[in-house]
Amino acid sequence: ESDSGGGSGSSPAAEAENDFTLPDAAPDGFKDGLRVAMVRQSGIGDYFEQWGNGATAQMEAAGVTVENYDARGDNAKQVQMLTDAINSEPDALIVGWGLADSVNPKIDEAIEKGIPVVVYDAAVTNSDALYLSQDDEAIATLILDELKTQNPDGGKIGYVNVSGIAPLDSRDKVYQQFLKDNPTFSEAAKFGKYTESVANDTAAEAVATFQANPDINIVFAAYDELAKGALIGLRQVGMADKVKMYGVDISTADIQLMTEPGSPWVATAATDPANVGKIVARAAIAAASGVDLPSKMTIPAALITQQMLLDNGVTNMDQLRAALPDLATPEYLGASWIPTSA
Amino acid sequence: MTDQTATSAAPKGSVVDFIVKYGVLIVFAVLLVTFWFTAPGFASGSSLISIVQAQAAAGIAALGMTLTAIVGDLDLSVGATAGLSVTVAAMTMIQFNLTGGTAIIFCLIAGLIVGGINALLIVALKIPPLLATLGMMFTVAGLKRWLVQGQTLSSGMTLPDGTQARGRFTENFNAIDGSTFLGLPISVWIFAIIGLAVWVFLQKTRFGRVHYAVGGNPEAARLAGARVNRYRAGAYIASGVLASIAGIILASRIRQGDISAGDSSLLDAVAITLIGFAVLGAKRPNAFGTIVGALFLGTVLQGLTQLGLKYYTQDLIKGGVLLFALLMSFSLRRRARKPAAAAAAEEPPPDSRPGLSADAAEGAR
Amino acid sequence: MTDQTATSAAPKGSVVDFIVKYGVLIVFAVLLVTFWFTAPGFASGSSLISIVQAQAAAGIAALGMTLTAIVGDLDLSVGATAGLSVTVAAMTMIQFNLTGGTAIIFCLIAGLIVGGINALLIVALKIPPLLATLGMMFTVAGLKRWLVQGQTLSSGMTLPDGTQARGRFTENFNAIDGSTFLGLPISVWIFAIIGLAVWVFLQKTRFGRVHYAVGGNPEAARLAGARVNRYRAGAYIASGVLASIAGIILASRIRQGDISAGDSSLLDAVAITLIGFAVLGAKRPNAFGTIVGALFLGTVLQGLTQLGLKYYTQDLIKGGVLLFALLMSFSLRRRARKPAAAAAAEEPPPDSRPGLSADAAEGAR
Amino acid sequence: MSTVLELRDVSKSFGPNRVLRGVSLAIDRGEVYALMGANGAGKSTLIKVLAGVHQADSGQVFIGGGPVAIADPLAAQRHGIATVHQNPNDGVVLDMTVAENLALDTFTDGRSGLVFNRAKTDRHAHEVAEVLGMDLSRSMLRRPVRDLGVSERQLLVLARALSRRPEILILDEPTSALSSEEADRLFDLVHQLADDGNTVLFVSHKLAELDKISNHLGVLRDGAMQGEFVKEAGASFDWPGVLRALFDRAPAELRHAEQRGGREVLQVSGAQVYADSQPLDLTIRDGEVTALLGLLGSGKTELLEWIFGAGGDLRGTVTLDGEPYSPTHPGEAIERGVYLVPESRHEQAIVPDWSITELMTLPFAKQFSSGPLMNRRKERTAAQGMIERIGVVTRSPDAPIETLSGGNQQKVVIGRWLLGTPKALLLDEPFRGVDINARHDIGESVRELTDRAAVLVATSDIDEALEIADRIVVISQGNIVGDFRLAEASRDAIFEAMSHRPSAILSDDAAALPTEPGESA
Ligand SMILES: Nc1ncnc2c1ncn2[C@@H]1O[C@H](COP(=O)(O)OP(=O)(O)OP(=O)(O)O)[C@@H](O)[C@H]1O
Ligand SMILES: Nc1ncnc2c1ncn2[C@@H]1O[C@H](COP(=O)(O)OP(=O)(O)OP(=O)(O)O)[C@@H](O)[C@H]1O
Ligand SMILES: [Mg+2]
Ligand SMILES: [Mg+2]
Repeated sequence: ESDSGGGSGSSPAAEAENDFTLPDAAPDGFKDGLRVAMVRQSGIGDYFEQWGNGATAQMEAAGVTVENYDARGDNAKQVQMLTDAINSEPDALIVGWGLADSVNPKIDEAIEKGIPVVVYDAAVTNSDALYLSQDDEAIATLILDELKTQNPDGGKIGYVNVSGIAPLDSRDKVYQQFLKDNPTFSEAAKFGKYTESVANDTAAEAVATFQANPDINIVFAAYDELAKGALIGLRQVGMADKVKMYGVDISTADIQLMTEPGSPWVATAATDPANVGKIVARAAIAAASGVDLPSKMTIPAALITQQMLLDNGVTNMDQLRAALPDLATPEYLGASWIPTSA
Repeated sequence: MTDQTATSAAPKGSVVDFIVKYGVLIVFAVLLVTFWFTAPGFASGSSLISIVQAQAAAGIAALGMTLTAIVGDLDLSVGATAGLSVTVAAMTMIQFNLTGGTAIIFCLIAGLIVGGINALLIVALKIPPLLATLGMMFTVAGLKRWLVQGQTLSSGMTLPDGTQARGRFTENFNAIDGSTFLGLPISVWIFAIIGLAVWVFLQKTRFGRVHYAVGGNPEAARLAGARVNRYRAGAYIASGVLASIAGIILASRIRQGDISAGDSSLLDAVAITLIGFAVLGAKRPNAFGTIVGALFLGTVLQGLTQLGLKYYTQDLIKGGVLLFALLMSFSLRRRARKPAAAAAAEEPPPDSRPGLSADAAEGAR
Repeated sequence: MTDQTATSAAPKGSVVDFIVKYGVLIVFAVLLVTFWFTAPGFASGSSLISIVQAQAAAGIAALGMTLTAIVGDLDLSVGATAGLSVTVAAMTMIQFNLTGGTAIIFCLIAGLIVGGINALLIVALKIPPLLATLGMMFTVAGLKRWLVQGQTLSSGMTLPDGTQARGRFTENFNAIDGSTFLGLPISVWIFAIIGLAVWVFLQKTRFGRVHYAVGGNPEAARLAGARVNRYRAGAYIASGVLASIAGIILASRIRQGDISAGDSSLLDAVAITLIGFAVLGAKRPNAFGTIVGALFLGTVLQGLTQLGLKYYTQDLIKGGVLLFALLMSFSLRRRARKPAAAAAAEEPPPDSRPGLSADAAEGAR
Repeated sequence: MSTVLELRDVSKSFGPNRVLRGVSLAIDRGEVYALMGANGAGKSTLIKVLAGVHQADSGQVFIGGGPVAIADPLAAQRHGIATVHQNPNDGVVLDMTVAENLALDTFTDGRSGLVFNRAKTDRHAHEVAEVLGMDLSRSMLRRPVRDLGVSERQLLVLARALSRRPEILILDEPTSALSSEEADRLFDLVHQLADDGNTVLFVSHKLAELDKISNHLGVLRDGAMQGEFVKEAGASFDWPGVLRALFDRAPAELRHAEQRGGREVLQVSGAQVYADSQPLDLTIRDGEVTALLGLLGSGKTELLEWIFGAGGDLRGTVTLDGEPYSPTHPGEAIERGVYLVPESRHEQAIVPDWSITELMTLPFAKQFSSGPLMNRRKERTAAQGMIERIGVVTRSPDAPIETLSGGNQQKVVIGRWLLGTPKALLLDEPFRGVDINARHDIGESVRELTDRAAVLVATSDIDEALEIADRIVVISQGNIVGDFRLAEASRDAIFEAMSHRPSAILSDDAAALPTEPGESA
């Protein structure tokens, strides 16, 4: 996933109630003409596009009107858009990503106005809002464990990450702990460039770094745009064959890169962004219909290996969902009265 | 001055002249009306206010850029400077746990310093303005990230030195963009006041006239007794300070550190300033045009968002509208023929600015 | 021509003149040597090659920008155009499952069209170059994302129409940045050839001579028989095509329809072109300077990365180096006498470019 | 009479170029001091030292007997010096309106108050304009100066300088762009100023007007004073003496034997210059020099630029050597052998920073290149040859054009056409700001050309016309009002024909200086 720069502030105290389910019967609040405003800080990369499409598709399938605000990584703009969204008095408000201190005042304002709020991946403080997130600690742990099992006798890691972006920072925490716990692994170099075009600009750095550290035999990239950059670098300096790369996130584009002949990208841990979008959308629909939601839920991630993709001949997300049922979770915050989208 | 010279472009009162002069404003009006009736939620005072509020930061930066564009060239460092002042505000309040007032002062000082360095590079060290401010853009952008090691400063976070950040953005600082006065957000008031000030300065004071003279022909201005360098330096310093004010507004909107803040302000400010060229057929940087440009851009964005268009469709339309406005105000001028003497003595001001190069182009076929 | 006139800035052979002329090159050399001995992995042919390879795209775009900067102004649409051509390449090969050759042709056509529209807006419709290309920048950037609904095109993905994209980037297309010829990546060869071609055109051919005349004083060029508009239009068209070539290289490097590709090329190209002003004390856009500028930036980036500096530190240093180079070549000129008329009747070329406005500044002191 | 302005041993060099070599001169109160000198003699430099534009390397300036340091233009103004520089464009801001340009000095003047709305600007503008008796319509006040002709620009600058009622007024070739009647108006004002006890330093190349305006004349040559001349009012200076001092040799014979024209080369018929003028026919032969004589605004430039394919459409037809000829672009004209030396050198002929060689070969780049590649050696030799042939004073063909003085720049601009194969050469005001000797050099090379090409010289100066032409065609208001052979051309007849049009911005009511100093401020 991404940039976004989520709130690194203290995340909600509440424990995740992932076993929560929606009522079987449609609540009275669920009627035609529901309006949901979706305000995303969003960021650079495919993840957000798929996430948004998933959410929009789910809501339209349920006959809900979506007001789409996309700040494209501009935090100030997101705050501005939240103001507009709240002014338009929707039946529910979705806040996707964002800086904690930036969005929280607006979330409180919305809740005061009686607009139920569903927050994705921004450290919300108001317990009346539902805080959904993919569990970044879990994701990092998942992929690092795989890294460890595939490289039993350790190795020199090229670490691709940038600081200042919440989800990436929390993955970084796990990674730093991993280094402490596993002395056989050492970090040879850290690089990564966050610009308008991450992949391409990171590539230039990757080349330089790999030339400076030819002994690197493992690469860990904290999100897929960074992984793409590292991949180009590996290819250019001709180290692709002697390095194993581990990433985070998945998309059709990523699948293609992983399944390319001789691709060093051997595994990635991810949630299906479209599916996550749908879950968030269902939560919003329920909230709009007056269902009382818990204040925190987390969405499980899955591990996807190159081997598994090749074995199942997976070439795109649809096939991946078929091959890896854990990715799609229609039951998660699902209910008979909420028509699901394809 | 702009409105005075505008008429010259074409025979007085001709339709062409009318369109040249009012083209942008007309498009603007048309857009407003269209959105008013088509875009859900647009037709409300609060929506119009938030247009202005959304543009306040970029607009203020653009006003500074206007001042520099008149006597020199576009100040490319405004975005970075705004971002720097967001970081400075965050460090002051979050890291050092000081008051909002102190933060504001530090931000202004930061802007003053950046502007001062720009002035030094351009006036004293004779570096071409565009180059100097580009260099400063990189430097300041780097500085702003370096100050916080690329981290997002937010209250409660663990600082590099291991301690925890105790402070947080103060209420009165957040009020800048958060609270209203007489129904208008304070940030809007700030934009309005600065806009008015710059307009009065440029259009109504003798300093403003000299400012334009310095831009139009430094040699002539100097021979007329103007302290050319002071005006040039002043413009860049003012631009730095205005950019830092834009940053203060952004900060009070974001309410925490944000390394990417301000990055998008540069292109917005450039677009706003350049659109301003076309307002009232001025064909040069001018305060009124810049203000209109800011609202124009804001309206387009707000309207299209509320029409539910994807961001990329918006970019497409934004560009189209921009080009259309330009066509209206520049392309129609050809039919307006200059008297031969003009052709014979055709020659641009020594310091001709981007927007003016059209005249030169016209001179030669 | 640039190298000829450079000497006029100062009495021949004076130290000042020497530094003015070779300042940037000296800094460049010093940096190279420093990195060679300090930066791990820098001291190798492959490392040097990859510097050039990394800069190939931005460098080619900058060469186009140089052509336009001479006769008009910086072409702000190059980044967007490069991005567009990445998208076009991806659509051709992945969505429509056509050959790499076809993709290249379509990319070039795309660049030709964008350049053509720029030329039309600027030459025929008389829109100031900076404004016109800014408008095109927004429009093309929007268009590029709109074409693919903001998604990265990659083989196997489900297209809007529900079908699956069967095609993939072809081997020969990937070879552009992927394979080498005589030990050098093909993209490097392309950069070298284009660089050489532009240099020969500007410095050695009579067309280049006229090109500079058109930039220096359009009216004088016209009265000397130059088809001014053809040269202006040609420059912007060439710039569009070169930008699309830059895009082709990016595409073959990324091997997907990365929508964000090219976005960051604009500022790089601007920086490269402007650094070029300072090379050999040309103080105007010139091919050799642009090429040096590209390698200069690439070296700084590569060296600092290999020294393990974080990217936010790099921006800081990049900016510093840029400013230093500028100081060396522009600030020392004061002691160097300017030619008579330059000081007497201060009048830079009608179409004076940003970089040249320093002269005007100097006229008035 | 007391000395007001005195220079002692003032020197100034630009790099290796010693422009002023210990110049000393003294000007008395109420005196108009005329300064003459060949192109490049250092007149403008001397003036720029007094105006605070340049600082002298050595020497002293005394004003009212006391030594003064003139650090910058402001200092000069504080000492009561007002300067009108040679290039009017140094004095105006093209993109500001006439009103604003007239009021420019008041803008920089603290006493004029902070607020400036249009009304106030106009008021100041009128006060300044009245000095020259200009009547300015609202629309004229609103026009950007960019739309004005050189002469109008010059008048604005003059008005500003005069309205200050300076104790010391310095004019650097103020009349080179003025019509005779505009010039006369200027002379009246200069005399008024002098009579009121002020001092004037007046630079010019025109003998006639110096006789009119001054009784005390100094000659500068190669940056050194070569002698001073005094005369009685009404009398005339000892010109042979002056000219000997000017160019340490006696000036070339002014008159020349009339030549009879040969083939008809260029035939213009039915060309209408202005909406309100009659279609005109004009035939130009080779073997003779034809002068097109007319005041500013008579339409000379329009006509020439149209023939050259560079101007508007005059809806007439032209034949060249009997063949139809209708260029749509100067490029076509040049290919056909029709060349134009444009009216304003700086804006229309010179490319900043270019070397003499590059500038000379520009129109014929093709003939100096093998294939697409420029042949540097070939063009350099050609330029060198031309420099010698027309006597350009320069250190090398690679010297930047701007390092030459006005006259020598003009030689380069004309000489470059001789590199081609001219059928018809059109020159628009070729002698503007060119000293007599350079004028002769140019005249000779132009006359030599007549055996190969037809030559048409547009000028607003009757003496220039008489000096260079064999045939004089008089144009006024876009109409041809006279066609004389040199032999039968009498000044009176020509003046009669040239019935001048009222200047674009001068009204007829007489000029008046403000009675109170600084009243206009
Ligand atoms: N700023 C300058 N830098 C270098 N050389 C200069 C400068 N200004 C003037 N010169 C040189 O000084 C000499 C005198 O120039 P100046 O303009 O004073 O001559 P002038 O007497 O005014 O000639 P003209 O009658 O053509 O105006 C010329 O050779 C000119 O090239
Ligand atoms: N009858 C007229 N109608 C319209 N414009 C006129 C008329 N007479 C003069 N002008 C204007 O006067 C100005 C001078 O014109 P032009 O330069 O052709 O005159 P000229 O004879 O070349 O004078 P010079 O070359 O001495 O400046 C031009 O702006 C021209 O349009
Ligand atoms: Mg002179
Ligand atoms: Mg004329």
